Amino acid sequence: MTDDWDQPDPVATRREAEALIVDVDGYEGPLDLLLTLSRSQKVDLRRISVLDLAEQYLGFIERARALRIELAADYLVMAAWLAFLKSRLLLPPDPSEDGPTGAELAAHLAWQLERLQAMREAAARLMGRDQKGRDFFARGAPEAVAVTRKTLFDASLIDLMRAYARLRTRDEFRPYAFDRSDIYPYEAALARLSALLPGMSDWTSLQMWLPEGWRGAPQRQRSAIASTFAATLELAKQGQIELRQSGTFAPLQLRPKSGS
Amino acid sequence: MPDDHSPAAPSLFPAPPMAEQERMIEALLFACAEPLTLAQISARLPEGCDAAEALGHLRSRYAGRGVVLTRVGDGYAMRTAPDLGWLMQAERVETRKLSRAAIETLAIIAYHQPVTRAEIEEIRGVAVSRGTIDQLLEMEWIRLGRRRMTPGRPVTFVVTEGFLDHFGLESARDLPGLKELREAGLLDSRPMPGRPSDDLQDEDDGQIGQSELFED
Amino acid sequence: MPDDHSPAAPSLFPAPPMAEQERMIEALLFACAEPLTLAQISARLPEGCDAAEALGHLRSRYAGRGVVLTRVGDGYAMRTAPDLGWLMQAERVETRKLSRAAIETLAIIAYHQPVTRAEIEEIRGVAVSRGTIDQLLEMEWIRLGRRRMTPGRPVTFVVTEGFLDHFGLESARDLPGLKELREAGLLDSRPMPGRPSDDLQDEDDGQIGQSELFED
Repeated sequence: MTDDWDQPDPVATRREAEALIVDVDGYEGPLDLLLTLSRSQKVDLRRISVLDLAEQYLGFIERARALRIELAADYLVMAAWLAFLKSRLLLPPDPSEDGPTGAELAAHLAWQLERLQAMREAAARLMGRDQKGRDFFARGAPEAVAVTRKTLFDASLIDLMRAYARLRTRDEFRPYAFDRSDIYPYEAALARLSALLPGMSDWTSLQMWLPEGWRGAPQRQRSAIASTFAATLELAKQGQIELRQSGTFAPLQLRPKSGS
Repeated sequence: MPDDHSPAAPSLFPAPPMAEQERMIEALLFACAEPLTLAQISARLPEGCDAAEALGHLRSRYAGRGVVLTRVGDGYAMRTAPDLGWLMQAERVETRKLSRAAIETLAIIAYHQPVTRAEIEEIRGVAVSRGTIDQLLEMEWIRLGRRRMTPGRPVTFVVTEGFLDHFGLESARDLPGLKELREAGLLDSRPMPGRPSDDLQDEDDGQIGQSELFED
Repeated sequence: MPDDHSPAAPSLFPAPPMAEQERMIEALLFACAEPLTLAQISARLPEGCDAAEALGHLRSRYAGRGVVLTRVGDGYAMRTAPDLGWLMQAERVETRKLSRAAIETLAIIAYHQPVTRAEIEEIRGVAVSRGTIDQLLEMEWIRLGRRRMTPGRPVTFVVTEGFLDHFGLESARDLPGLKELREAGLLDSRPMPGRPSDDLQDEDDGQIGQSELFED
């Protein structure tokens, strides 16, 4: 079939796609791309047709999409905005709608492009100036006649800012330590329970064994119950006490094991 | 001083003759690689000297020579004449290559100062990448200006005397094309039509800052 | 000038006028770190120049000035006139970087002023030696602020005008906050995994701290 021969050369297609990727990478954002596209109009930026420019940009984005090139979000945001601008420019203004007119928005965009262009030219002119150490020179052998020796300590702003940043960064990485004032340690519960055990004889509720000052505030009480419960398990394991519970969620009771 | 013969503070010794004052300043400026301010020069001269006048004499003496007296911001320095740069090939110092983004950022700071990071990004249409500002600060070509009195009180950036010295500028007012850019309205900060308030406030502030820096 | 029309070696271009040769040597001797020999000077001038003669002219031009053309070994160099050596006496300064302890202490004072010694120690996590504070006081980068109205009435420290001047700041409140440091790439920390809220809080804290400190 000769049809196959009409298909575009896959290699050429791929090359074209790659060229576009390179191009998109080569632009510093949507504004830079717009400025580059605007050059094809070959007019003063003040007389540029923003409508044409919007068409070109949208066309560029379409091509990129057709080639399945991943575009950064800001390129798509600009495309959406230009599509909106295009509709404003094409449709007769709706008197009931407030907000800026298409012409105002277009003028602003043209001005932004002109400003970016102007800054690029200013940057080029700046770098084209005579520069110290390249076109003109400072004294090659600055004289510092030694007699009085004075040590001057120096630091630059960047040193200062880095020092502060370093301090604050270290703070962020300070190991997490929680507030221990409301925590009743397991070791304390075990020691307390062991000490009180000889004075007990019959079944008593676990609640009774909570230390003074740990029965009020719920947070403190929770911690004390947990620690004391853990301590009773340890003592039961050691064979010093017996534990019982009449049903699920019923109060836990304990007593010393006879013979211990 | 209107009258040289009755100095405000009586001194034990008369001030050296003007030609001698000129010699002293010549020696001082030759010895220093960095610019010296009028105050720094005066502080090193004997009492009763008129450093400003002596500097004027020195400047005309060196006009057209291989070494010239230049003004850098508030300071003065001796520098080789720019047309002789080719002779000093061996003395050239390779400065770190600046990226295009860094060069543009530098130009925007110079022409729009004091300028916030957000404004730089607005003008370039892209985020200022990590390290760009850092690099310019490290080269001591830019420094922090006053915080902007807008919500968030963002920091601003301005160019330094080191920047002026490097590019042979007497002051930020002498930036090439500054007047034309201003007249063309390209240094204004115009909010996007339909965007309200805090941008306008920004604009006012920006203009105050500009006039402070650029007007005499 | 003996004879400009018959140079020793025929050259495609005529040698520059003697006044121009003098300018060139002036610039060369100014910019070079080492003394230059006659041969070195000749090698760097355009063809057909008479370095010896130009040097002679230059030498008489500088006779009696604040800077003189002197012979150093085989070479020539510009040097301060011997009678003005005293002007350069204060010039001899040895610049050393501030120690890490000192720069950190200084940063804390700048960001948190007025701040007590105990607070500095709390932020740094280590004791601040007497010498560190003394050094900063001596450099006149910090000074004593008001006493804190807390038990013991501890002294506080604040930064000075000299500090602002050295770091090119208009005021301490122009220092970038934590968030801005991070945006500028000076703070590379990432939030710790699983602790995003904490990190945000930290950031806020920094800002609240700043505004509390600096609002008047």
